[in-house]
Amino acid sequence: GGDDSGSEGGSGSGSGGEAEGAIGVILPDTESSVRWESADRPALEAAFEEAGVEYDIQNAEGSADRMATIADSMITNGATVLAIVNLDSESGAAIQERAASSGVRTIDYDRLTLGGSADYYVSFDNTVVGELQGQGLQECLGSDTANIAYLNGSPTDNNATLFSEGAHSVLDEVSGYENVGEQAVPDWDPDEAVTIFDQLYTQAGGEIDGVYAANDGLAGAAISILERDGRAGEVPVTGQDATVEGLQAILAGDQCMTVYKSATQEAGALADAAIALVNGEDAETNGTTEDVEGGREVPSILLEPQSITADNVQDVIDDGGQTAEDVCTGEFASLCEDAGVS
Amino acid sequence: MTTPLLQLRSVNKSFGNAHVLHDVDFDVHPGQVTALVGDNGAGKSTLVKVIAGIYGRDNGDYLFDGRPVDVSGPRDVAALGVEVVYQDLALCDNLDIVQNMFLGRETRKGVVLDETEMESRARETLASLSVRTVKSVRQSVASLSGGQRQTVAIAKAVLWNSRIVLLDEPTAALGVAQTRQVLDLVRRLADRGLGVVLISHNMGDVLEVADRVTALYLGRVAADVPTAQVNHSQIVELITAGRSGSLGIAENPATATV
Amino acid sequence: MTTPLLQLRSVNKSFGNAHVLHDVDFDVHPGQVTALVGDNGAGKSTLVKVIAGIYGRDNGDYLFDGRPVDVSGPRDVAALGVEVVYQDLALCDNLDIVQNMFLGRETRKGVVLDETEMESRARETLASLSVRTVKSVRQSVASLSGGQRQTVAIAKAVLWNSRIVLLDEPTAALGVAQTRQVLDLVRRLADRGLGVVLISHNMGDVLEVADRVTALYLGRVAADVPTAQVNHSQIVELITAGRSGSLGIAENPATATV
Amino acid sequence: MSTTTTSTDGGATKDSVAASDFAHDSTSAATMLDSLKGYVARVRGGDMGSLPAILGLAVLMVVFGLSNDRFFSLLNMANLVVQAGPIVLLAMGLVFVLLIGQIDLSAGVAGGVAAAATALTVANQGWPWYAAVALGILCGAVIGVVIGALVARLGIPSFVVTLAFFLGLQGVILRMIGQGGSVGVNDPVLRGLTIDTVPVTAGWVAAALLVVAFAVGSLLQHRRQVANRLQHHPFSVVLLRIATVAVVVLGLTGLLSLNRSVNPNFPITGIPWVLPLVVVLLLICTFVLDRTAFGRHLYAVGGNAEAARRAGINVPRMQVYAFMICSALAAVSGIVQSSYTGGVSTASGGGNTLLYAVGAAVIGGTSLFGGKGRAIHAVLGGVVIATIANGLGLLNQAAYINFLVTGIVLLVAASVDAISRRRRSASGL
Amino acid sequence: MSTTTTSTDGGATKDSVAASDFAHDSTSAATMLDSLKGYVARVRGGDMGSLPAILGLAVLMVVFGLSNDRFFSLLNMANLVVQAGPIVLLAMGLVFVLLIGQIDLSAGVAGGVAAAATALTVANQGWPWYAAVALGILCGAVIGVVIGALVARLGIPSFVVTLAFFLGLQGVILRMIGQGGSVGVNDPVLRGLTIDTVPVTAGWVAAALLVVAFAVGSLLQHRRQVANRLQHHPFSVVLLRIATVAVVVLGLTGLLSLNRSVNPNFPITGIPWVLPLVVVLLLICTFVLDRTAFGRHLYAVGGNAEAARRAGINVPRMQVYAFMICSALAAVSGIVQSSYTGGVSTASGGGNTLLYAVGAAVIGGTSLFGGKGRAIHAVLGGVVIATIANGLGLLNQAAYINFLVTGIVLLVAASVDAISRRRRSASGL
Ligand SMILES: Nc1ncnc2c1ncn2[C@@H]1O[C@H](COP(=O)(O)OP(=O)(O)OP(=O)(O)O)[C@@H](O)[C@H]1O
Ligand SMILES: Nc1ncnc2c1ncn2[C@@H]1O[C@H](COP(=O)(O)OP(=O)(O)OP(=O)(O)O)[C@@H](O)[C@H]1O
Ligand SMILES: [Mg+2]
Ligand SMILES: [Mg+2]
Repeated sequence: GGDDSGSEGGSGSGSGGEAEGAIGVILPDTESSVRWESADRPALEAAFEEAGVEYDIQNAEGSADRMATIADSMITNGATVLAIVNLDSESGAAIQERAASSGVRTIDYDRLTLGGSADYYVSFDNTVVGELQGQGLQECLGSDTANIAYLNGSPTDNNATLFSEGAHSVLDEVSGYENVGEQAVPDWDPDEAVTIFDQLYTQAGGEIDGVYAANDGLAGAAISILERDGRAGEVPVTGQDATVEGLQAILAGDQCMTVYKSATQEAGALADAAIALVNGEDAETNGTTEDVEGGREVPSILLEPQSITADNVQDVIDDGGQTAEDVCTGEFASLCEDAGVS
Repeated sequence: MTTPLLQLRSVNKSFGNAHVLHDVDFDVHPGQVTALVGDNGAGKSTLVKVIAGIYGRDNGDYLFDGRPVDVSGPRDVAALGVEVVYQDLALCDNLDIVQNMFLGRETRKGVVLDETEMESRARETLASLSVRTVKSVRQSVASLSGGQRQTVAIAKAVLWNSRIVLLDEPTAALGVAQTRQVLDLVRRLADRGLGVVLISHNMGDVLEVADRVTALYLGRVAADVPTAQVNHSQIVELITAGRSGSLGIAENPATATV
Repeated sequence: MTTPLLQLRSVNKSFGNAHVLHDVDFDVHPGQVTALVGDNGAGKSTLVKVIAGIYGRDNGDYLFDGRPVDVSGPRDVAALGVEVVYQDLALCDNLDIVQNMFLGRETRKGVVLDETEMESRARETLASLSVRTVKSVRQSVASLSGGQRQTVAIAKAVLWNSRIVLLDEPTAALGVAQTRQVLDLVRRLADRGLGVVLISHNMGDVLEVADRVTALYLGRVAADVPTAQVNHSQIVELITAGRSGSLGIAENPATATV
Repeated sequence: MSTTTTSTDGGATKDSVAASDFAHDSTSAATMLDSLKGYVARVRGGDMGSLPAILGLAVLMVVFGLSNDRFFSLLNMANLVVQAGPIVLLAMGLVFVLLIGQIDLSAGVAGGVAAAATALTVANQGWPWYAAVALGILCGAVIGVVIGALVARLGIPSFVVTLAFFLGLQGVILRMIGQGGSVGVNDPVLRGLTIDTVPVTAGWVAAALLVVAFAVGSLLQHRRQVANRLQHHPFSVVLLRIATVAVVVLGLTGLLSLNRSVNPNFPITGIPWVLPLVVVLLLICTFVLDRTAFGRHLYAVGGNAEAARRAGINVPRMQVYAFMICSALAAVSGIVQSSYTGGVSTASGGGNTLLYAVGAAVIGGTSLFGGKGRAIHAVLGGVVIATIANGLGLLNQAAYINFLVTGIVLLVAASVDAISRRRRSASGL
Repeated sequence: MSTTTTSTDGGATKDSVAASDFAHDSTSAATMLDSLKGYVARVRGGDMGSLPAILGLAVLMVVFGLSNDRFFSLLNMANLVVQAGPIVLLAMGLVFVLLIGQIDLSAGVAGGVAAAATALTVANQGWPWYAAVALGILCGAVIGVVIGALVARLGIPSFVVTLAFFLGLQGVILRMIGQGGSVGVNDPVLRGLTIDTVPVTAGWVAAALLVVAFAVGSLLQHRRQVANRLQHHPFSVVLLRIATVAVVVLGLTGLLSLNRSVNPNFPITGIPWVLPLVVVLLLICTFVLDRTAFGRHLYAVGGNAEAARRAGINVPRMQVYAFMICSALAAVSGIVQSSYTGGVSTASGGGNTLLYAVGAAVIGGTSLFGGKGRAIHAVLGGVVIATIANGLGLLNQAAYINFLVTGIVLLVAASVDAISRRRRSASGL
């Protein structure tokens, strides 16, 4: 009942954007990984600027509530395509449901919303990330017997669970590997990780031969403890995100590997899909992903994460993930030279 | 003479190292005003708080109507019909005069507070105590003058049908007219058969309204005599030295050596 | 007669709707005890707090040694040499007696507090005020009796070389002996040339020690007379009715209609 | 020097002196102007009440309205109503605890636990929504009782007790829904709380009833006060109040009755269900705090616990009740939140949820030191906080700018009263 | 009824009455036994001081020691010392703010900002460590001054001001570290703070000096007190104190001088540098609070701000100083934390850091309502909190169990004093 569409005209005309509408992107937080603000945002902005579409990129700062608020705002603002990196599937699905009821099309970015209604899924495969980490650790360890400690990501982050599962799927297959301790680090906080690892190390009596750390921040914390006991470089540590610090630790030999997920690639893929949708076209996909909860196959654009060791640090720099200047500061300049990074 | 309404027997009370009350015996008789006198720090307020259930006693008996009772807090004592005006008043600064006066015993209609009733009764009681400068009974007590606060505390205690009223220096901050009203009130209460305990440093007031005087000296009862049998200077001597002629603590412990 | 040490001229003070002081003129003379009397809620404490810089005044002049001064807080007033004993005492319950007495003006050796000096001086001053039941000068003031707290507040104010001392009902909670000491002290201070203001509801005390009496009635000055020219009942009349014979407010505003 | 007598000017000041005689205790400011003057004087005296929050809110709205023209769109205003719901409810609960001078750091996660219990019993046990909600609220209440008992009986500072619960309950949620997991809220009634609306006619009826009830109540009260010569406001002020309430209630209803959808095929009209829920709880809380002995005793405990004890109030019991009410309202808040986000995750109620809610109560005018606070404070402060998030969400800025701006805006909203307070402190009060 | 006179038994009670005459003010408990009795009486009267924290710590240590045999290993005890460092320092700063009845929610992130400033200037600008540290501490102090000024001059509640800063400063850290996501701390001196140790001989010398200084100071003070007939402890108590300090200091030095490394090729001996840092700051803070007028005024402001104002203390200035000291110590804490973590991330100082630190101060015995607190409280409470994380870390349990156990252990540690308090409240005090 009541008044219908009559009142709508006023608020629709204000922003003077393109007739097709706009693209809204909601990034998840600033803690699980620094990439969202430091890599994805600029890459997306560049892609959208180039395509000349109106866009709006926001960060939910780790709060599902905030993400819903932002989604409402974007829909209010006239977004016609909404891409989200969900904080959990349920809240993601709720946002997509609300978007659908306003005629807004949605894309899952980086994380699949189980039970959701996204038109596309653009991502690196998180389980593959874990597998790469597992394989990397196995290579660095070399031997067939080793005590391994696990520093997982936040207990409240489903991706952390996926990473860990991927790594276990590789490392658990090696019969000589023993899991001597596994802890989740609340909020991916390196400050908490350092104490947690210190205690894992103490508990194991120092008999740890390899460390699975879910990202470079946690790896740095583990290396700090190893360094105290004169074992930095001797005990391989994994990582993820190819941060400056992570790359430097790899060059210095303290860290065994990291996983690089090119934000440029992923953001580019998202931009392509979103621009296609805004323009009322279909996006190009390279497969589907099963949504077990929603019982459907989601058209997907899947990208390959890359394992980075001292040998291919240059790849990250070539891709624009980091700059040589940032990585090769101060004492790392000579290491860069040795490794041929420029 | 009738049995005392309230009797304390050999009550002791210490705060940590400080032994404040020593084997105190204290009686409150119905229809009488008992003056409790003593030097600063003698333990008068502590005794009142022990009676009121604010402080637990270390040992000793507490008899009401001749029967031992078990009091473990102010609510038990209030239930016995004992009302107290504390020296430190104990008002809630964030509440107004009416709210303070009826605190803990609000008049209700069903579950709803009966503000009409409370406000009228508060206004009556205050008027009877010569309060003339209070702007409104809905004023917060934080904004009252020292004497006005004291009047509110007194008004709060006399609102109820009680059997004993303890007044700890009730007129200390009061003006001349208000003091007069309170002394008259004290007498009226006793004449109505209540047991009244009045603490005061003003010997004139004590001699005027009290039937008995109990003197505390360094936490001990120095004397418990009918007012008729003592004069001004004897009481002062009891207060400051613990003894006066045949009255008081036999040997003055304060001057005894260890 | 010498110029007054302190003069207030036409001072007004309101709290929100409540107009507490009306065009008050008030003088403090060196070497004299000025008694400030008035009913409960007349505005005596408010006047003291205005003088002390605790409350700002709405208008009116504040002259010290005949010169207008600009006071914006208690520190300015203390710097002029004015010490105050407040009715509400204003002690820090978490500090001990010595710490309270020297608060804001601690004795130091270099940057370090000179506890030795402070403790000895505190002990001397307290002993001179007949404090006999305090167990230790290192006791926290929270554990003191009403009278003991008041003595600490008084002791705090007389420790310093000041020119004016304002005492707001300093003896309200004191025992007989302690009251005597304070009254003597008040006289001694005036004899040393200080200006002393004494607020009290006890007319006996006022007549005994005061040189002048200033009576406040509902926030107005009803009279400012030498003690010699008034008797007990006249003062009481001034306090309760604002006028007495030829003295007082010409027409009693409280009974006038609008 | 001789006797001096001071006579004052007769006319102008006489009535105030006459009024100050207690026997003629002034029971009413005679006119609306007097009443206004009294209010201004009170404000200048530092008794600001809810004024800073209202002014802060107005400033915020103007700023956001100027920086984004969608801010005042119907859809966004409706969003704001829904978004403010959970924080308002949580803050309302906290008011009870703050009122008695305590703090409850665990209220947010207690709400998370309650929401998880509700969502899980609906999803897995197939309970009907009302039973599940009852269970959730019960969970909250029990948590509150335990906290209250620990604070009241053992005397552990509430900061420590509730910090322990803040951590422990996060463990409970993790256990309930598994690491990194989440539970969906799919029950139509529960979801509908935030995404469905009250039928437009029903909304109008309810709004009209509310206004009429308020008007009748106010007028009756005023008549009784006048009849018994009690303290009362002038009649004009009573009328003004009624008018204000009518304008706000009917205006909001009117706005929310227009179609606000951006999708022409899917009209949205009517009041979101969460609004009547908040209004009803606000009325109940206000009634309890203002009109019952229980509420009076809460204020007394917060103002002077020792005085309350001496007045025969069972202080420990009041503490237990306060924590119980707080956690129960937090449970409602958690359930509303889960309705809005469509699910409960392991992070629900954690993070800064609680700090924001306490901040809301304090901005509204509630004191952290006890004895001062009202349910409406939670509403005002909660709307301020929700407006910041809502408005910033429209501005499209980098995360660090959002953090910065949130902080600054919070400060500005809270310091609107700075000028009058500064005057007060300059005058040495 | 006739006159009754009450005479008391002469002997037993006489001396206490004599002592209660003020002229003979008792200046000393005569014997150690008296002193002990006095202490017991004080404790039973509810004045627990640091006792609950110490008992709680003992209980915790026993429980963890029993459940894991590595807990009491040399390496782990040394870990504990380092791990407790940052929280102890942060809590020590908070004590200053809590002491004046305020709270600083932003101290943790202020520490993060300071650590970021330090790390960035070392890494990018190539500043020497001392200049960078000075900059970091300056950052902290400036933040504190701004907060203090807002609280003191504008009168905004510190909860709201510091909540705003808590959010705003997170934006600042994000902006500062932005691109890299984290900054490594590679400077050998800064890193060495937590991973290097004082040479063993130097450690022994310092420990011995400390003990001697304490002994001489105590004895001199005692002599002065006796000479001036001031309040003092019995000589035996003074000796006992000196002995306790000597045992703790020398014992700890001795333990930390043994090789504790689990890596046979890399012996670790000596006191971690962070321990002397904490000890020095503890001594300075204790000195400031106990022995200077400034410290005395802080207590006064917290005990009764109005009384402090009337005594001529510049209350707003004290507030600014308190916040400044708090943030400066938070900066030191942040730098120590970054040394241990090996870097600063955008999450530094956020999350629950602050709640833990306030909890530490409160468990140690500091009051949230002002006027009561000591620097040593921060040390005791901080060690309690660090022990929980340390002990749990050895047990290697699932995340939800860690949360639960942390909450429960915190509660238990804080409620060790429950029994004596319960007695107190039963007796109606
Ligand atoms: N909580 C406490 N802790 C330690 N000592 C206390 C405590 N309360 C009171 N005292 C001491 O007990 C003694 C008696 O105090 P009380 O208040 O009963 O005195 P009083 O007779 O009422 O004195 P006044 O006339 O000054 O009011 C005093 O010496 C006081 O210092
Ligand atoms: N902060 C305030 N707000 C409102 N009214 C106040 C405030 N302070 C005092 N008053 C009012 O001002 C009047 C004078 O108070 P004041 O304390 O000066 O009285 P007084 O003369 O000292 O009385 P007493 O003898 O009882 O101490 C009283 O009516 C009181 O209610
Ligand atoms: Mg007393
Ligand atoms: Mg007064």
